[in-house]
Amino acid sequence: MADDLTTYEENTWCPGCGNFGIFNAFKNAVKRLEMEDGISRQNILITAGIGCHAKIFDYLDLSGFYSLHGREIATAQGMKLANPQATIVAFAGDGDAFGEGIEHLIFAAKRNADMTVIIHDNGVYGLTTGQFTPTSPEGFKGPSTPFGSPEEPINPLKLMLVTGATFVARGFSGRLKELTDVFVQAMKHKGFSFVDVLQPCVSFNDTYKLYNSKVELLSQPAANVDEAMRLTEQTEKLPIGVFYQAEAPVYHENLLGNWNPTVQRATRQQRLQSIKSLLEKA
Amino acid sequence: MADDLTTYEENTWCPGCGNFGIFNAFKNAVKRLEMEDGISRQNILITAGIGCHAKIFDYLDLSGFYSLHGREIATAQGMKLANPQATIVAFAGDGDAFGEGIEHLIFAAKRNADMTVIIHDNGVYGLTTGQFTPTSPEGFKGPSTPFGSPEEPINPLKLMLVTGATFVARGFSGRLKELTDVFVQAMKHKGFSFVDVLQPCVSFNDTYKLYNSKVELLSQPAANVDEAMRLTEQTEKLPIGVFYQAEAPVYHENLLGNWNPTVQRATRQQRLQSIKSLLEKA
Amino acid sequence: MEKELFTFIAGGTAGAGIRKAGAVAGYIFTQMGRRVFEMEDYQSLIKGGHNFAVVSSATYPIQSHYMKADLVVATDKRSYDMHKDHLTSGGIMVYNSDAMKDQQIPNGVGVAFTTISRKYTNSELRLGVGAIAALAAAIGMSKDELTEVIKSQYRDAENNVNFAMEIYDAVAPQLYAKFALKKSDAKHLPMISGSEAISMGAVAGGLDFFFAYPMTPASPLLHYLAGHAKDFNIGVMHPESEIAAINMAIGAASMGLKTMVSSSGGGMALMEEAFSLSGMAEVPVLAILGSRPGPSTGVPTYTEQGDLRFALNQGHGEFPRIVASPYSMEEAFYLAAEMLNMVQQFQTVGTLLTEKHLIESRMNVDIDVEKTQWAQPVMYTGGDEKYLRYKLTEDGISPLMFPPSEQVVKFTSYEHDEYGLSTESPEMIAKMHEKRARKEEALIEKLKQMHTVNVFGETGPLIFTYGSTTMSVLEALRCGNIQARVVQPIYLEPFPVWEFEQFKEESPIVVEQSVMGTFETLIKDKTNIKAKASIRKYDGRPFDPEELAQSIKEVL
Amino acid sequence: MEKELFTFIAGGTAGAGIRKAGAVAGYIFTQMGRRVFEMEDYQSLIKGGHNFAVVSSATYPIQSHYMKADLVVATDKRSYDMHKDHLTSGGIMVYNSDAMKDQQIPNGVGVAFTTISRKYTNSELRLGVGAIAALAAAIGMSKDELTEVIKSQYRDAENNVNFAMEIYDAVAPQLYAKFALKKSDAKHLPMISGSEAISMGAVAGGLDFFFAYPMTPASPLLHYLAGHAKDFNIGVMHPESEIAAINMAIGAASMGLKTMVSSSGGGMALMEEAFSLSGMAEVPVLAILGSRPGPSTGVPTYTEQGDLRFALNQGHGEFPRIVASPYSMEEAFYLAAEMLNMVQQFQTVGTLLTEKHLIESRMNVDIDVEKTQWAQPVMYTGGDEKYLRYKLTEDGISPLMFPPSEQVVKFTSYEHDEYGLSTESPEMIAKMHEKRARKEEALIEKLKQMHTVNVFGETGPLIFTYGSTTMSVLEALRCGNIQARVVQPIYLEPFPVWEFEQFKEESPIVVEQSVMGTFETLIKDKTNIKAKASIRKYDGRPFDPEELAQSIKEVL
Ligand SMILES: Cc1ncc(C[n+]2csc(CCOP(=O)(O)OP(=O)(O)O)c2C)c(N)n1
Ligand SMILES: Cc1ncc(C[n+]2csc(CCOP(=O)(O)OP(=O)(O)O)c2C)c(N)n1
Ligand code: SF4
Ligand code: SF4
Ligand SMILES: [Mg+2]
Ligand SMILES: [Mg+2]
Repeated sequence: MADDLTTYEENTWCPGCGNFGIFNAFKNAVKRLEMEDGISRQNILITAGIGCHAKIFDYLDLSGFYSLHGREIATAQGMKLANPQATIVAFAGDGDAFGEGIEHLIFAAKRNADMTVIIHDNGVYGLTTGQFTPTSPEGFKGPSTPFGSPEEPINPLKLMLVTGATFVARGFSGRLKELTDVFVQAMKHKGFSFVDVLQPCVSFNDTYKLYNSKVELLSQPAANVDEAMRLTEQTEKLPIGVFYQAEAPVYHENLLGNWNPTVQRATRQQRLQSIKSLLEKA
Repeated sequence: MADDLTTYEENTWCPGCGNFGIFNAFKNAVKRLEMEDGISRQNILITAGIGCHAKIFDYLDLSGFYSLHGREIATAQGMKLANPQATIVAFAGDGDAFGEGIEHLIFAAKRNADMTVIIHDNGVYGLTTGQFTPTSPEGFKGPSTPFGSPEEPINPLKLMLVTGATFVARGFSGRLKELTDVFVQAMKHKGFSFVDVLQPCVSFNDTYKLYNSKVELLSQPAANVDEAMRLTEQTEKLPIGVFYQAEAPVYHENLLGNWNPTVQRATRQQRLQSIKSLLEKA
Repeated sequence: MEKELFTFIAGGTAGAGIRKAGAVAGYIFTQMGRRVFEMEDYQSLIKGGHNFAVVSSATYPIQSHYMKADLVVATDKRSYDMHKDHLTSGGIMVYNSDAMKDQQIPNGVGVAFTTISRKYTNSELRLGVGAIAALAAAIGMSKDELTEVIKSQYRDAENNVNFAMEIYDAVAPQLYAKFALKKSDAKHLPMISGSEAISMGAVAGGLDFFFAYPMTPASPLLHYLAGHAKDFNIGVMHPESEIAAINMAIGAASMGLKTMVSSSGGGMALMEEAFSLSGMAEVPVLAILGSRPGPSTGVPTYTEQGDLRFALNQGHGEFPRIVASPYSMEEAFYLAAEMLNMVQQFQTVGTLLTEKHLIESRMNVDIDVEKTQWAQPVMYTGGDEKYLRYKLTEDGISPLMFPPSEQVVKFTSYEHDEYGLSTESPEMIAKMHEKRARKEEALIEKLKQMHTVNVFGETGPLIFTYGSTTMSVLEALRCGNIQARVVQPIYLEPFPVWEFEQFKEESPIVVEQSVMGTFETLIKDKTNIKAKASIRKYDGRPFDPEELAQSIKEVL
Repeated sequence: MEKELFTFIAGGTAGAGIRKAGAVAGYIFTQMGRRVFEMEDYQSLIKGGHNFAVVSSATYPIQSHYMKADLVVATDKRSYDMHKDHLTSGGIMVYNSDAMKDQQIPNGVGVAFTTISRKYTNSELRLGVGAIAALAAAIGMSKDELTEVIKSQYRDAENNVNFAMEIYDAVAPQLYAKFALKKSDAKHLPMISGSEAISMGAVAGGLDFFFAYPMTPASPLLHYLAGHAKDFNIGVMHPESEIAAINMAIGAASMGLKTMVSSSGGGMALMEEAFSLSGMAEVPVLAILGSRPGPSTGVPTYTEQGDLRFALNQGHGEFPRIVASPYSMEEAFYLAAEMLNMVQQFQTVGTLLTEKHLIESRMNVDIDVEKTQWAQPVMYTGGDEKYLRYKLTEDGISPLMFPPSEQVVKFTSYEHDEYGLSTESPEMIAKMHEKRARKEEALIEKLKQMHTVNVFGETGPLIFTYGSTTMSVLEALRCGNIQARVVQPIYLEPFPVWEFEQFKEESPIVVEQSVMGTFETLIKDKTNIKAKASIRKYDGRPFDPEELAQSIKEVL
């Protein structure tokens, strides 16, 4: 694993953790984007919440911001607005993005913020030792719900489809090639890309068997949102791949037009001039 | 308007504001629940966010908690858990419940918390002088978006349908009788009831004409979620009434069974006894 | 005799154009070479209720409105009731005779505001214009002069001019030229609000992007900057919540933008987790805290200084924080730029603490834009084998580099090594703690070189105050003819103790808008100087200079 | 000679059962009539890395672990490297010979932990049992005694017993009865963690419902209370966020439940807006703040006292706040109940500030449950024509009534009149401010009657400290044979200045786990007592008593 996209930080994921698959697929995706699409790694900026998933920030030798639990998608939007030329990826946990910080996820989708969110969806708060999350099944026993979770899980893909995400996909950490493909497409997509990665947590929610037996690659995205919604309801088989993709105006262009705040900053003299003329009128 | 459900607080809604319709319909609903269903007004507890909508808290002579901007649905859930016998109603603004505090709305729906949320959906932050909200149309001009809102609005009913609300309805503040009916049904429903009330804001978003011409009463709720979803997509006509209703286990029973924390509190001696026996084992 | 000090109050319902009338009155006085202070009192409602604007002016640099008015124009009954005791001796009350039939008003001039306005569309909205017409008559302006003012200050000029002329004619017989105001040849200074001052100052200092969620009384910053985003070439975003705003601001700052947020207490409270993030990640951000009476939702549209403790201690954990509070619109302008530079220099969070009274009041300012600071962080200029975001340096400040960049730049909320990777090593944890503590020392050294405390006056008893209450105190001293020294710390955290050495044998009077005396406690805690008397106001209203002068005299 | 003080360290990867081994070792020592202090050092990861448990015991009431061990069992190479310098003279290192082939270990006893464990399923998980077996042999327990312990303390007893016997046999030749420990006939005291102490104390005091979102090191409270919700007949909820938790807790409290929340700095920061709400609405709520090294995400699984300023000043606006910090597990138990009562009495927010070191360490406690306070707010007993939630009373405390009720009860975040309806009236705003300020005065009067400061020792130099650092100091004094007086304020806000009068001519040594010396600053600010020396540790690790004794001697 010691390649030039990997830092010197000791990797402390549990042996067998699904996060390794996400890590490897993501590195592959970065290399493919460099080779095939001329997107340099300097231009790929990452952010992460707090949790097992978020350790990927320390392992990837890419620039960015190790944010707060639940806030990585807000951080990411700030980064994007600062310099729309950058490709921004937020790594998020299911606790992180569907619990603590779900408002940022919903609003990033609603705005069609041009960024990619990768959910390490292990159905559990891994790093805080196994409590239930918004995607844990009802009845899930964790240390905060020893008698079983009293809540139904959410369907993240559906949530994203109704709130306006323009790229909605599911991956499985155990299917490296397919996951790499999805990451590449997500990062190339202009608009809000959402990838829900099924990620077994060997310590608290080992879903390898389940997913290995159920996961099935979609042949193509759904033709429209309704069809995509129906795909998300399947439980016999679990489709992976791109469920839905659409083109739509992106937020930073709606807000800023073509102006790039980093590159096209006003000089001090321009600022003083405009203030002077406003003061003259006041 | 000076009746026994109205306090002595001076009413400061703008003349013609849609909030009056909600206020009157709600008072009617309370009276009907008292007469027809034996639900006493002492048992109806209210809470509200912060905004024009929330002033209803000061005007209604009912017990409860004037909460924080965006937190009324969390407050409400705490109240319900404290004493499941109470009927809890949260009055919320669209800025309030779809913006600042959307996570609480989503989780209350997901949990099927047994309470009613009434959204005073005026498509604007009224009390802070007219900024765009999550339901304002793209292009909406307010003081924070003088060049037009750069975001698509959300569809609140859809959001509720995918997150698990078991009673989803829309009302119009200009249709008193229908609104009263919806409120009565919502408060009688066991589970999470969501009522999105179209509410013209005469000062910042006067939608009277629009709604008066488009609003149409649904003859009956949709047979299932899919059908209800389609109803929410209509724009030629704006259906009002109950879109969807279903029975499902409610949160406080999932969590607490039949135990009522207020009524069935453990005595001091029982507590000390259980601690003693735990200490003996430690 | 020509009047030096003149106060005009316009009162009416929200929606009657009263706030606008206050601004136009200010314009009129400014045109006469006078200096103006205008305070707006409005309620948390959109239409109805009772609004009023108090506009005091003089030929000297006046620093407060006065609650005793020479001329009150009460466009409704409520305004009359509210202000009938607010007349100076010789003061005149212009009242709406439609609303107060059959009442005998001493010193009153009745006008049928309602009847006359009804002749026009949007009649309600015009009452403020009527107030201006009455003012014009009272100070002896000609109808032509009034027409000019209305044309330059209002839309729908034709109807407004006609309406104004009717009012003018109605009041003139009793009111014309009752007051002769002293004029001056001083240059006409621009009249701006505190929110405009802070906004412009921040832009002058280098602000690139502003993120804010509306909350009274901080919203005017959002509205002003959003309205002028294109003039200034900055970005302005109103996101889903305060938490989003501050995290976006910090995200954007990590890319090299100079960012700012603003809110009032409740919204700022939601930002605390991210303030601590700014401290750890060493990403600069400036927050403007506009206070209103608290705790909690409190009284949204009024003023208070109850957030001091809160402002000084935001965010968990230990890291350098910078808090400063301006006393006037001019100081607010320069301080906003300076604070933007400070947070950039020390790569941490800074809070500019101010009050509704400063943010929403308006006064003339004499500003030299060239004198503003320009925010310039210490940038990495190469030399290391590998760029180290958190390089351990002598003063704790690690040079910045912003992505996208050739080298990797890692910002983080975790404790970290120099490169920015998480660490649990006891040695590294201690080193990074010390690094941030060294920044605090460097910050104090820097503040020692700066102007951190204002001292007004050279002799007389000592008064400590801060924020916009300083203006009230200064005006009180003037109108009460009191000689005193007024000490106002601009910087409150780190607290400039060194500047207080000179006062350590004295017992000051402490004036603040607080019930528990938080500022007095701060002074005592930090300097061990004990107040001999406390003057506190906590009813949501700013001090009136005459009343304050009285209170000061009582404790002298 | 029988040993008085004995320290055992078990080290290995996370997931090897090391934390459990610490607890079982504690059980063994307790059964010998000894008193135990156990500290767990673990990283922010789930498997792998390096965990260790330090278990010190003695026949006196020991108050800290010691970092120099008599017996180290290093189940992997990393543990060996970490602890090889942590042996007392005469100390023995039991190491995993599979992991350290061909190495010469002085004072070492090699065991093929890995090879032997491989014979069993879940071999990794058993290493902790192996550490216990080695301990048993070293202190001369028989195989039968060991078997009994394992049967009573572990599941899967059969395999664990077999495994333990193999290890016992392997080490016995070199290790058997190397240490003879002093025993006592003292009654066997229960051994509990700080989180258990706080949880039980709160339940004893009347806790009805607990709302919390997990965050290290506060999560153990959530886990313990959720696990025992049915035993205690309380409600426990883990909602979507800390903001939800606190607002639900306040909502439930407005219905009359005694509620509590807990978090660490970052999560607590998110609750600030609601703390201020508690202050305004006068709805009681107790918050447990478990500190870890900050700022921001910091170092999640380690300890620090960097949140003091933050804890003392939470929430915007002015209202009474109560903050207290216990020094030991026993005090934590009683204080949790007392604080629950305090917040109920004064209808405001209280914070019990503590550290990872207290929350997650374990020690024996001698608790009399009958001595706990029972939370009892002042209830409305009738007499008014209409119930007034915010009745203006002499001490500012308005009797409570909870809905559903015959009369209307209105709680609110806005400034309000006595009934609870919003007000903008200057008179009412001032009155309500004064009412809340009077509660602060009443609170101070109450604290003056209470035991708010611990003073340990009667002569010798003066040491100020607080929180669990007090235990480190007390143990340091004992092991260093130092006579000193140790002063520990239990209540930190309002600060019990009156108790410090007696020390005002002295210059204490201040000991704390902080880089900037926040506690020292607090002491100076509040009492004007200046430290003559500061001992600070801020590497995430608690003090070692021997090192601390050394540091104290150096500055005496
Ligand atoms: C504000 C805040 N609350 C709580 C925490 C504690 N915390 C750290 S990680 C985590 C859960 C992470 O779960 P998830 O996002 O699913 O990530 P995973 O560990 O499963 O990858 C929590 C609650 C925190 N760091 N910050
Ligand atoms: C934490 C916080 N942020 C901001 C505010 C300011 N604020 C008060 S009301 C309001 C908007 C209300 O809009 P909405 O919920 O739609 O209610 P409406 O006034 O339209 O009825 C805002 C932003 C606040 N009170 N608290
Ligand atoms: S706890 Fe689960 S998610 Fe975390 S590293 Fe281990 S296997 Fe992976
Ligand atoms: S501003 Fe709009 S919502 Fe508010 S009271 Fe007026 S009309 Fe109603
Ligand atoms: Mg997870
Ligand atoms: Mg609204």
